[in-house]
This record gives sequence, structure tokens and C-alpha cells, in this order.
Amino acid sequence: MTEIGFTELTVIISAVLIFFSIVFGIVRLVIGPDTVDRVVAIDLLTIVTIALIALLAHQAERYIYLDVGLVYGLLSFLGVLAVARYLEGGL
Amino acid sequence: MIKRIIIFIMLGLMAMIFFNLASNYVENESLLKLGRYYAEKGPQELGAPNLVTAVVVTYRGLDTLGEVTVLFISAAGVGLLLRRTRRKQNDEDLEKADRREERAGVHKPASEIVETATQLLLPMVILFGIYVFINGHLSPGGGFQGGAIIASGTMFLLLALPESHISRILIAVTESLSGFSYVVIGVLGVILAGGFLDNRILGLGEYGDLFSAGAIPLIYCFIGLKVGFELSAVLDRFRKDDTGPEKT
Amino acid sequence: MYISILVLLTLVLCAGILLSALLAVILKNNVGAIVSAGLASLFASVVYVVLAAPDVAMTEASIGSGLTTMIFLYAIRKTQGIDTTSRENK
Amino acid sequence: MIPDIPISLIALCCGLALILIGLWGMLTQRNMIRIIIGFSLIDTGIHMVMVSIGYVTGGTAPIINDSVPLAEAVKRIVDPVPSALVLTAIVIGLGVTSVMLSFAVRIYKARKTLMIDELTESKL
Repeated sequence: MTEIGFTELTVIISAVLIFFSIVFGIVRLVIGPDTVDRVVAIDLLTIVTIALIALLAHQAERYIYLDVGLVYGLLSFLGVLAVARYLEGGL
Repeated sequence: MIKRIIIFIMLGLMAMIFFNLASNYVENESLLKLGRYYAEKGPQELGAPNLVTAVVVTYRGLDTLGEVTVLFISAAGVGLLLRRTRRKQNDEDLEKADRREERAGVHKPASEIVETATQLLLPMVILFGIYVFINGHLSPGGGFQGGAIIASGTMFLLLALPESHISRILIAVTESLSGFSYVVIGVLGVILAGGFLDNRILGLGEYGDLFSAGAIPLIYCFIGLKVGFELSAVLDRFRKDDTGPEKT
Repeated sequence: MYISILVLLTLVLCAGILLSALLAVILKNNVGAIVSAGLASLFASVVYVVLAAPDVAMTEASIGSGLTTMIFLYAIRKTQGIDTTSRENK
Repeated sequence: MIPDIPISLIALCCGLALILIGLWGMLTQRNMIRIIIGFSLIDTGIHMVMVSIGYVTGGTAPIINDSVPLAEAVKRIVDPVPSALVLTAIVIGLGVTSVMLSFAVRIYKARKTLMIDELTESKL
């Protein structure tokens, strides 16, 4: 096997971690018996997705993709807040 | 039961069509003719690094004008369908009624954490929206995305402070002014440059600068303001609590 | 190696899209269905980043996944009442 | 290892399957809100199909700056035209969805139901 540099190793490990996080998040989404469980799963998936976009920006060597991650950071707060306010009856 | 069989057969037929489409699909190895033209000529002609922006604002600018019109019509349709059934047609009267309703406290107030976080975050969200549509020609983003982010800021405000009041008159004035300016810039393109919505009425500037690419940042600012205020108006319409039975 | 990782991630994302779309159709609970449809949009926008279209990804994230969910939530708040969830999937 | 499937083929198949799922939801559900959810799923599926058709092998975003110089642009970028079309289609999708939802709210106000089975007077 050829020698793998530190950056490549980091990329591979983070890709594996993101992969498993997405899988576990989807499992929680599917089996979650209540809406609150699903909302928590969606919050997790949004945060993991920001990491995935940063990884993709590094892998494609286009750092302008990071702007998309900023929008996600906004949404991860907004979406959960909206559903939570709906469930407590304040929307 | 018969209905289910018919649905099943129909979905099966569509799946067959889609399977044919997907099995004959070959990934493009190079750009098609139109895309190649835009990639070769776009940066010199218009001075915009983001080719999607160049296509949306200038090459297909008339489509975008039509699309903004469609959005305006749908916002007006939502306003028409969810209008008050009272006899007060006057804007001031409606606003007074809104204020009364909001003082009466129809909505449950948010917790203190949410309120504080929103007061901290709201200016930054609006600033981010403005960043997105001013930099539309340099980085991904543009008027539609920036407008949607500004509408998300409105959404934050409505979620955290349900008693807050959004002025109908401000929305109407801003929306009309930005739409009007958009069309005026388009007509100026006919007079001063090559055609409707031509961006070369201003100098192209240095390639990659903030103030470059002619009128593209200006046009995207107007589109962003228009889309942002329209979507805010749609959200405000959906928020108003008048679920009582309709009097006819 | 990179290419295989990318293909794998795309496969997982597409599986996520299809699963959440199925949930959006199957679930009895309206709020759960709306949230699942929003998640399908969210994953679709990551697929757009993989397909090198960041403009579309930004639009889909802010409009398809953000504002559409809000408008759906407002609409079901306004239509809560006698029989919104009682007789589905007859 | 994993077979080397083109990325755009995966996205294309996913978009087509999404269209089928949304259509199934639209045809089988009886609640108006669920029908509109099916419509928005179809919308997302069509956008995925259009974007994946514009993909070029190994392409990068059509934004020409320091990392993609002008001379190499034609060989490296993806097609900007489908991106621009989808960009406008998403915004129009939101407009159409909000008009449909306001119709649903209006029908609910008038008839106190969202089930399409009970709105029979327009049936022949």
C-alpha cells in the first residue's frame, strides 16, 4: 500500500465518521416513535451535513462551497425552533 | 380495490418509462454547445465570475423577470385567498385591527432563551442575506437565496416575538419600488447598451472585484429585496389568526 | 479512493432521500410527514453540492427545506380541528 | 471495492424514484395537506433529474476564480444552464405550494374538512 499522508488520513477518517453518523441519524428517523425523536434526528443530520459540506469543499478544492454550509447553520436553528414552537402551541 | 389496481398499473408503466430513460443515460464527457458558448464568452462579455448568475441575470434575464412576476402573482393570490372577511378594506383600519389582535395575545409567548438568541441573531441573519445577494456574481448565491434568507430572518422574528408587527405599507412600498427599479434598469439597457437587461450600462470594472460585472450586483440587490419582502408578506399572511368560520 | 468514498456517500444520501420520502408518504402524523419531506429536500441539496451546483444547493436549502416547511406548519396550524388525522389511508 | 458507478446516474435514479414515490403519495392519500406534500416531493425529484443531466464527468462549479482559471474553464466546469433553470424552478415551486396551501386553508374554513372524499358536490 502506498503511503497515505496526514491530510488524506484525516479526510478518510472523517468521511467514515460522517457516513456512520448519517446512517445512525436515518435509523433514528425511521424508528423514532414520536415526532420529537424525528426532530432531534433532523437536528443531528443537519449538523453532520455541515461537516460533510466542509469535507466536500476540501475534496473538490473549491472553498466557495462553504457558503452553502453557512446557510445550513442558519437552518439547523430555524427548523428545530419552528417545529418546537409548533409543538408547544406558539406558532 | 379497483382504484388500487389502477394506481399500481399506472405507477408500473411510469416506472418502465423511467427505467428506459435511466438505462440509456450516459454521463456527459464535455459541455454541450450552449454551455460551451457561455463558458468561453461569458467572463469576457459580462465580467461575472459566477456563470450561473450571468445566465440568470443577463443571458436569460427576461425569464427571470417573468419568474419574479410569477412569484408576485402567487404572493398576491395568497393575499387574496387568505384575506379578511370583514368589511374594512382600508389599510390603516386593517393595521389597527391587527394591532388589537396582537395585543390580545393569541399566541403563546416564547421562552426567554429563544427571545435573547433571536435578538442576537437577527441582525446577523439579515446581514448574511445582504452578503449573499451582493456577492451573487462572485460566489454561490444571489437574489433569490438572499431573499429567502431575509425571509428566514422574518420567520425568526415571528417565532420568537409573536406579538411583533410587520408593516403592510412598508412591505408594499419596498416591493413596488424594487420591482420598478428592476424594470427601469432593464429599459436603460435598451437605451444605453445592447438590449433589454443588458448589464453593460455600468463599467465592467476589474474582474473579480465586488463592484464589477456592470449592473449585475444592482439587479440582484433589487431582486433580493423584492423576493425577501414578498416571501415575508406570504409568511405574514399565513400567520394571521382568523380561523373562524367564513361569513358569506 | 476518493472517488469510491464519494460514490459511497452519494449512495447513502440517496438512500436517505428515498427513506425520508417514503416516511413522508407513510406516516400517519402530519407534522412528522412535513418534517420528513423537509429532510428529503435537505439531503437533495447535499447531492447538489456533490453534483457541483452550489447555487442550486443554496436555493434548495433555504427555500425547499426552510421556508416550505414553515408554510406547511402554518397551514396545518390553521387547519387543525375535527378530522385532520382521523381517516387517512382508507 | 465499490464499483465505479457515475455519480450523476445515482442522482438520476434517485430523482426518478422520488417522482414515483411522490406520485404514489398523491394518488393514495385522501388528506389535502398530504397531497400537497406529495406534490413537493415530485418537485424535488424533477429538480434532481435536471441537475444530474447537467453534470459533466469530474466537473466543478461554474464559478471562474483563482482555483479554476479562465483557460481551463471549458474543460472543468459543469453546464450552467440546467443550474439556472432549476434555480428559478425552485422559487416558483414555493409560490405554487403556497397558493395550493392557501386554497386548502380556504376550503377548510368553508367546509371544515380536508378529506377530498367529503367534497362530493363537484363530482359528476
